[in-house]
Amino acid sequence: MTDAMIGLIALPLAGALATLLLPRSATAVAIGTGLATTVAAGLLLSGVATQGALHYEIGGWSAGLGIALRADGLSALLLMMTALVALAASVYASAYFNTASERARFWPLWLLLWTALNALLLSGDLFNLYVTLELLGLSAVALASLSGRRAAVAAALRYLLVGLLGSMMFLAGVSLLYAGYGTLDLAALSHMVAPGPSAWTALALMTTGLLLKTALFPLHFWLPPAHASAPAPVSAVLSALVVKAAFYLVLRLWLDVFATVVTPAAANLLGLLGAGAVLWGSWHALQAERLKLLAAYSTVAQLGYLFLFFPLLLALPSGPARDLAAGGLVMLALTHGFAKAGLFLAIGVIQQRCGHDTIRQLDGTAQRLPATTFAIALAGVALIGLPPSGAFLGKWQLLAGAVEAGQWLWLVVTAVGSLLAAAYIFKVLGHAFGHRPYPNQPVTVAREEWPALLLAGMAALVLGLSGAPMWKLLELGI
Amino acid sequence: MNWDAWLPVLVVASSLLPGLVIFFLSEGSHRLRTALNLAGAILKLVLVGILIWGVFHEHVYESRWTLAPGLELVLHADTLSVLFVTLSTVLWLVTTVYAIGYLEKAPHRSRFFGFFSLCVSATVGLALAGNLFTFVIFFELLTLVTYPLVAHRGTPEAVRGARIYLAYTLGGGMLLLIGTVWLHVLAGPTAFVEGGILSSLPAAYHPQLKIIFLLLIMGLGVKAALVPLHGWLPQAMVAPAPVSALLHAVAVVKAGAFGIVRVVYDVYGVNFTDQLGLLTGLGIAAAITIVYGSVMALFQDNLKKRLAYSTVSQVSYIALGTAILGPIGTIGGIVHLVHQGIMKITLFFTAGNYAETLGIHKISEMNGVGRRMPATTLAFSIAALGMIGVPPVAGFVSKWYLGLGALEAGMAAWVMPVLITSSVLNAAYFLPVLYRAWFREPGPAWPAEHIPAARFETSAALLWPPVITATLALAAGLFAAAPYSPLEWATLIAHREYGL
Amino acid sequence: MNTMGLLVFDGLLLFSIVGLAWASLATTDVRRGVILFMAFGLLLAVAWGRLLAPDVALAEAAIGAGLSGALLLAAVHRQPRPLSPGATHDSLYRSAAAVSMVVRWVVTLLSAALAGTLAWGLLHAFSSTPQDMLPRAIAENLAASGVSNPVTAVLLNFRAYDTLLELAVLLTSVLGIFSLGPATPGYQPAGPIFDGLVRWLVPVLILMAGYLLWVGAHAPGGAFQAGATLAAAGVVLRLAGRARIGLPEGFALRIVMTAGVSVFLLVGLTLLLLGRPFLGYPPAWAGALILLIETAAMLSIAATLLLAFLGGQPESTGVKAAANRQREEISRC
Amino acid sequence: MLTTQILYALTGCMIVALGLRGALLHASVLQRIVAINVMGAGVFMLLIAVAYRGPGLPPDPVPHALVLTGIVVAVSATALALALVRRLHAEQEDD
Repeated sequence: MTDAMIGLIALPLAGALATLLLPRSATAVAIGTGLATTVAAGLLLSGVATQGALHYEIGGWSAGLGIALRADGLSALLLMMTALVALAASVYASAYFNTASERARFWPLWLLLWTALNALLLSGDLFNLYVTLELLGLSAVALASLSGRRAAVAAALRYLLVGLLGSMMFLAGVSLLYAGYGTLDLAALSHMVAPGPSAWTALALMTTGLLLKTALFPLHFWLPPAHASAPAPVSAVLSALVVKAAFYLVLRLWLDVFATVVTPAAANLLGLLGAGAVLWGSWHALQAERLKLLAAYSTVAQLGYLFLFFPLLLALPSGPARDLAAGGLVMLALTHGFAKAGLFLAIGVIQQRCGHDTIRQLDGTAQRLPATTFAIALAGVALIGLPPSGAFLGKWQLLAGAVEAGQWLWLVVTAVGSLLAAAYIFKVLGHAFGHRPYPNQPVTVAREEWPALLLAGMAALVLGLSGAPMWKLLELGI
Repeated sequence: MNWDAWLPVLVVASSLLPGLVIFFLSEGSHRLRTALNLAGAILKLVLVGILIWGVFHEHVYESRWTLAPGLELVLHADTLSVLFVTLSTVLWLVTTVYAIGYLEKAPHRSRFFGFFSLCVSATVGLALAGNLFTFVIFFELLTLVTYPLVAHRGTPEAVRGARIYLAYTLGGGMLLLIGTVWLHVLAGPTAFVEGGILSSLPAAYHPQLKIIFLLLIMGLGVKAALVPLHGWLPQAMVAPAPVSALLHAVAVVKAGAFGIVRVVYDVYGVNFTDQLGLLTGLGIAAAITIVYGSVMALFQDNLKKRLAYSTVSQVSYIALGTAILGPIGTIGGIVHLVHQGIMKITLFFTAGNYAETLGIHKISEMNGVGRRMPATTLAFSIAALGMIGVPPVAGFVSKWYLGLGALEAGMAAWVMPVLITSSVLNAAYFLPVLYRAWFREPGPAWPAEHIPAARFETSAALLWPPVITATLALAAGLFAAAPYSPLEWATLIAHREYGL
Repeated sequence: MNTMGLLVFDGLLLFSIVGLAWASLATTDVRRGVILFMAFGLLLAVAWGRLLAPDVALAEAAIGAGLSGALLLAAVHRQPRPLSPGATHDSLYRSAAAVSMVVRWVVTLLSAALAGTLAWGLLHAFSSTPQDMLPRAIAENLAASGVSNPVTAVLLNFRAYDTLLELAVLLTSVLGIFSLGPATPGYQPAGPIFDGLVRWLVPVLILMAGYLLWVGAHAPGGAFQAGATLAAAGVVLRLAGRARIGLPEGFALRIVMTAGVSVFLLVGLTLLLLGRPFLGYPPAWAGALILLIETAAMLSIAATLLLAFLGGQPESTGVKAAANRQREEISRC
Repeated sequence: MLTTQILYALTGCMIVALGLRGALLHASVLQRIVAINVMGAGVFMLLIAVAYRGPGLPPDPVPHALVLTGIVVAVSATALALALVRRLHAEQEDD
């Protein structure tokens, strides 16, 4: 099973090299690599489910001297989501990019991004995390600017600079921790870290750096232009996975490594920023005139929900109520990953088939693509948090946690945010009901439409209806 | 899982699966779509027949599926759910036939029938929900799948009406969700149990329970169109007639009313609700709605709008019955769930017939329509008289029990005037319509005659459904004492609720 | 030097470093800023030497000050002429140019607060006895690492995985640069004097790279310093306006670019297949494997840094056509 | 506590702050990139100071290795950023 961990890193990396060296068969190599990586993620997930948390010491050096890879329920689930989303987006990308030279430029960077995501989720070492963050950031920026258009390049540049600032803050925190505790191993640190100036400062620096990368309000300003101007498969992965990777690290730090250091007041601050993100992001999504911008602002809002959980997790005593809240958080994150990726892919189909993504002009155009419209609807259900999506269960736990902890503010924010989400999703869907001819085949362009549909279906149906095993798996995690 | 566990799932699936298949059918495959629709509807009827027999003989039909720790999707058949399931199933069959005729050449039929089937699946799921969590899920699903039906025509008014509908119902859904979560935190999983489950909670919780009750009733009240949460209902009239028929008789409005019944009887327990002092408030809200709806109906010239306000008024009889402590009032409220459904669906079918056949949308255009469309107008008249409460139509039975229940519960002082006022108003807005239709001379031409009179006054698929439902409305009144009649079944429910 | 003298030296050095950092950022003339930044980097290299970090000093001088500076200078050189004197070049950030005094002060205070907090945390961390478990563990295992320079041991054995990913970062960067368009055209051919200089400078740089690579096993040096030196040879050729700067083309170029990651990964996976941990070298082979990886890494690093300096894929006969096509596609979509 | 260590570490903090301020305030994107590099150098200085054990004592090699990696990562990022700037300017000239 531990070999699956190496596979998750080595396979996409080797795939990146292969697609670079063999540009003619890059698509086939990339899809093959994607399938193999997904199998590795599946093996790891089943390994964690049966054997509990796994770890692997690279080079055979004990953790601390060397670097250890670690996988528990949380990381295994996120790795699985990464694999499924990236695989679906890969299939879509194979149809999205028309020319051989576009594909030749895309695939190596794409697989490097995938490598970075897997490496980040598996890493058990602070400095190694910094390197994976940089690999992730650079590959994401390179992909975001792929179209070469002015708006995309400008947004990518800003994305890069913000990301670098974030990385530097993270690294400053790492230095501080190394100065204080003499190790970079996360597991060792979680036993050693004690409240005090150096731990507080390190946590503050690392959190700030990561919040920049995960685009928590008000540090979100770079996200909408970058996500809205990237090619559709890239936007999907940026919104669904890349920001979530930084979020995952915040979660790890707060609930695991720094569990003894964090204070309810600090968590309340995160919660307040999250609330700001929910309201601000949803409001701007509602004002957006283009679909991609709507989706990007929705990402800002959806990340906000994840931060509403922090004050609850700190307020609730450890026990079933807290475990459920933590599970709800993960469920919400997973659902958003699938839903947002599906949404961006669907938008990509519309943009390519109809030549635009202006919401006002969608009347009838979405009609010609019923499967894609349906994918948007399913993704929308998940973004609003309606049943039977996984997000419904996630929000249920969020509300339950808020009631349990007596923190009513989060309850109000969640309610308002969900209604705003309904408003912006149905603003789009309202345009889909026009009196235009309806094609005879529900699915018109299979390779482009199925990935979005499957991802959205995953978010809206599968996670909600058969996500019960997830909770069991998470008991091994946080 | 054995047969007993599968039956509730099958009842839901018998419309869900055909619905999903229909989405993928091309517009042209008319026969296959019709066959699937009817096969699903008939299969469901058979399954429900088994369910009725079994529940009467105290069989337990229950399916469970865990979604998350402590959150179970439970489908459970008890007497109350069977009543609602039966109503939905029968009226779905009739409405399907009607819709096939109504939409004969309209575009997007696969989409329409797909969502139509999903709508019934959600209603049936909501009826069979075994706990509040499951109820909320189907309640929200119902909102989702009815939105495309309301917006179906795609005109700006339709999209606008649908948006208003959505804003109200999702807002209500959010209140319901918050109430449910809160209750879940206080009391754990809230299964629907006859007599309620909350009375055992410590008294310290009572203030919270009152707020939760308010949240739940407000959430449900949006769908049940309790004043002042009724604003969406007249707007949603833009939907095609079969949709309006289903929305007003079974699906949406009734889901809200059914939910109120569930919360009062099977979550809080009617005695505990009364003990918390919440019953009177509910009754007053219902009474205001009854009178308000009737008054508003008086001023509508648009037939469907008048019927819509009539729905606002009539559905609150159910809430009123719930608020009357004692088995007789309960019977009145619950039996009205069925009676109002049958009568109101008849009215909407006939209104649709007038519009489809002769282009009549307004009451002022109905002069002499009884001569051109006698069967339709007869059906309309029976249902309208039933709404007023004229014996022997079903509506009389409901009002009789409500009045009797109020007397027994000592609430007659304010319930009786409400009932009388409402009946007078009902008469005031229905009788002139009947007079026009039967006794006025028709004008020189109908507004827009789409379907010429041939063997029947309109196409057969449009004619038979209202005739059948009108007959049912008459039969429910005439044979109220027969076994398995709605009244008898409501009596059974009331006895089980009060533990008699 | 006595302690007092050292303290004075430290004070002067640090004062100059902070001064240069401040000056390089305070000027509005970008070219000036970059040159000051390069000087800042050179002083940093001195500081690293002072703190007994010669490996880092070498890398800082070659990469941090040298190549970064060269990249920045090239970028300044390519910048479009300002429309009017004093106008900022970047309309994208023009709004930022007009930031009010309030914002300026807020940011300054924020930065100061950051420095204060960081210092506070650090002083607390230093006040406890230094944690020496890790240096001790490294010393104990150095013999098994295949090299005697502890920094190289950490980079290529104990934390080899970091270095693998770091090479992937380099590769990603150059792929990103490639996707943004072809290299800029070369400079004018150099005059005879500079040309003469180039003639002997380039071989020296190449020899030095080889030496640094070899010596890295037991003394300061290694693949990165060597790669940067090799790249410097290419930069010199480029500045001299030579058409050929030692970079291969097409497939061969891609092989060189990926060599570092490829060899690293191949070694790691082969060991895995042989039943050892991923990247777990057998002690007897460790020295040879590290040298192999370092050689490949040096070539990749040199090629990557040089390509970054060129700012894209070099235009040769075959590549030129492809680049033009690529350009057309970009403008089309 | 070593005076040298503290001296260099505090200077590192100052450089970090200078870099951050420049990165946030500068109008020119090239200078922002320089500022981020300055900030990085400040962080590296912290790490090298942490590694220092005093005159004549072998320093901790781990931070040295980390800084070496960091320098290469920083130059990669700088190169990509400059390529983006170049592309942006090319687009601007096309306009």
